[in-house]
Amino acid sequence: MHVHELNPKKSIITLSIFFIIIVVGFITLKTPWLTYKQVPEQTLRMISEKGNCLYPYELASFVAGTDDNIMLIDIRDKFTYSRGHIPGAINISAYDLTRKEEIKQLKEFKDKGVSVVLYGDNQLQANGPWMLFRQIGYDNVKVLAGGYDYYKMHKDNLADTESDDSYFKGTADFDYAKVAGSTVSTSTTTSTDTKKPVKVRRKKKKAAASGGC
Amino acid sequence: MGPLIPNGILTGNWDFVIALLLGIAFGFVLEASGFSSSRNLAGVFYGYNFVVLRVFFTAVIVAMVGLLYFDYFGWLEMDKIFILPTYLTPMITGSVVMGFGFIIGGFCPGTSYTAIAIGKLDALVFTGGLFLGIFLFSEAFPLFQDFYYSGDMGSPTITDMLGISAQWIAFAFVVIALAAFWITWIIEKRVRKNITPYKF
Amino acid sequence: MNKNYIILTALMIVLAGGLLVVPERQKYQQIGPDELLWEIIQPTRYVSTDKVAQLIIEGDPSLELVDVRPTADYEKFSLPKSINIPLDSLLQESYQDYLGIDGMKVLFFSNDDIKADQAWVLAKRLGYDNIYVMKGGLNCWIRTIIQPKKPSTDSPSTEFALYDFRKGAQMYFTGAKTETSEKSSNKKAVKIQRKKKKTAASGGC
Amino acid sequence: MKKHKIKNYPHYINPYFGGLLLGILIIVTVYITGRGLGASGAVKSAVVTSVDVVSSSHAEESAFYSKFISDDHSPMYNWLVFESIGIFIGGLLSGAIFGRIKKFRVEHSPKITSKTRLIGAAVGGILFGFGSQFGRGCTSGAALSGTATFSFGGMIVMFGIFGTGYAVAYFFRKLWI
Repeated sequence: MHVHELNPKKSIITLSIFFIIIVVGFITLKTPWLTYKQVPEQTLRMISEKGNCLYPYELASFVAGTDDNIMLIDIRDKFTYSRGHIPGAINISAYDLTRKEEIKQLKEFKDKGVSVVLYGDNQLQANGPWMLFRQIGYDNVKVLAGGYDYYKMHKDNLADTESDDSYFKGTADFDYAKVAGSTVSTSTTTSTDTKKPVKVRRKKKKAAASGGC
Repeated sequence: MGPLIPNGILTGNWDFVIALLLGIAFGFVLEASGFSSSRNLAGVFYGYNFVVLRVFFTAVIVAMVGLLYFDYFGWLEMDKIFILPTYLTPMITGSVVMGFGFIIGGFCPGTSYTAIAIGKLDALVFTGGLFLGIFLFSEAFPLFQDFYYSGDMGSPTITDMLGISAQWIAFAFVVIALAAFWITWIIEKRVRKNITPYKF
Repeated sequence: MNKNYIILTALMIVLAGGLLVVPERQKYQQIGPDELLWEIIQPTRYVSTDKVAQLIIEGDPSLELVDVRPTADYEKFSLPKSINIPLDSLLQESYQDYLGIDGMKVLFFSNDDIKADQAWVLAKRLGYDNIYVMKGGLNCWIRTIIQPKKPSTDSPSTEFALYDFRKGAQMYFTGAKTETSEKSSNKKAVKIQRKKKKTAASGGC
Repeated sequence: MKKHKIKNYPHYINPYFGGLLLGILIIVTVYITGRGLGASGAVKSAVVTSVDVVSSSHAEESAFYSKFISDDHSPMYNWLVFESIGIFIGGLLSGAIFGRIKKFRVEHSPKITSKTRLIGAAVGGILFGFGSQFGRGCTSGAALSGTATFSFGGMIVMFGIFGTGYAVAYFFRKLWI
């Protein structure tokens, strides 16, 4: 009869080493001090909700210094900020947004129920930082529609901009199909072009054949 | 971080050196555990030697648990590793044929290589048979080409198919395997009383 | 029986059981918030419409245009050879295959650049590389490529070179010889365009 | 444990120790290469190479061989081939350390002759080779590594092989006990 060594001493040692490696894994597991509070699906839902933007006409009372529920943060760099900014806004350059002090400050605002509004030159510039803050759980962070550029143009008549809609983003300014396919002869070809299921490269699943066993 | 080669951390020429080293380790473990003896291997089906079951299932549960921990710690990206594709009907057929091959031949490919290394002629014949079997399959391939590709289900994991999380699957495997170890220990003791010891 | 076997059994059960009790970690979290902010700050992800037009005309095989607008809009009009991944289904499993292909540059675009940028931030968080945003989106595309504006006579010659390129691109994409008809049919849109032009730094949107 | 070290009895390592090492080896393999271990693939490469050498045109026409033939390198220049050479060397090493390498011999149950055993081995080998192609791998590639990486197919192959083994064990008992 073939006999195996019966005392599993080495097994105990090996499994213990294995165990220790896993414990070490737990110890060295770094939990970043900033963590996402939203899963991507939540973020996706969030960005299509209303109330993510602060509209320029809502700024009027803030600029006048009568609105304590809003805090404006200018995320442009110091130099640009110094050349002109919305009165009352504080400057935190985008590079520094996730510094500990800034996050602490943000948390204070959040606890006090103050909305923090980020703005850059345009809405696009503040879009990324705004999404980041929403993802790490600061629901009080908003973005200024139109950005500083729009504000600068309308700073004297902010209240009147309520009826203006040019700062709304995400809308089509043209009827693309009409504009782009202006000549009748080509419009048919372009439209069929786009409708055709486009052949695209997909990630190739690893070929199983080569593997075998 | 890992897997190293698919993630491009290790590249190119090291592939085959690594393959050789991993193969050596694999062969060493197989031989040292007693897989180079067909009577040891077949013993699992007759209850006199459960070495196959023990080694096999210990390896499976350790690997499963370890891989999940590695994934958890972020050391290994589980979605980047190769998952064996599933072709349901050909795989069931193939595994039944392999089951017959195992009990008649007493080896499986990996173990037969190690058995050749220590001078077993039956292992050599078995490997010859393997060669012939694959050759016959390849020659007759057009006959069952359709069958070969039938039942294609992509590369599903057990989680995909059963809807149980990988952690629970690993846990279930561990519990079942450990229970099996204790039960087979009792069986083995009983069976061995009625069997004449064999030399090799 | 050796009592070591009991220890082994217990150890293995503890290990496997540990998997069940460890707090769940966010599987999605591929790059941390710090890193994500760093990526967000970089303006390198923005590609101008002129560059996009050039790449399309050259037939760059590594360019993958992704329209993140709703499917209905996509069916009406989109850039040639683009694929449609509506923003709200960006995370669906079936679309993941289109992102993160080795050697492919994925370019998001929408009506303007906000939605595309949002898609970019999400994709970036999931760890995809080689992803870009078309600056100005289709609005800018129409303004610069489909309806390029002739620079004033005192503009530097580079402006004229750009204009010539855009005229050529326009012909490539529409086959149009003249643009008078377009202008008249879209007066309102063109007006808005002017207003924005004032603030924009130069030729781009 | 001393009492088990009776002369002429082979000295094997504890099976759980072997299993542990094997499990860790699978983790290391997956960690490095992103895929598990394998064995039968090497024989397949050998078959393809042989056919290619004997009749190149035949190999290129075949729907099966042509999958594995490429112009820039031989089918033997394959990960699994090197791994299988490694398995052989590993077996040699272990055999040398534990003193199991002896002259060529046939191991068989006392109730059967060497010839019966060899026929059994050949038939088993053919069946195994045949089945491993349908199963997309053998015990090490599909059943062991496949199951360890949570592949559904791997689990099917594992249950298939062992289930069949137990189901038909009774009919082949003469071969083994």
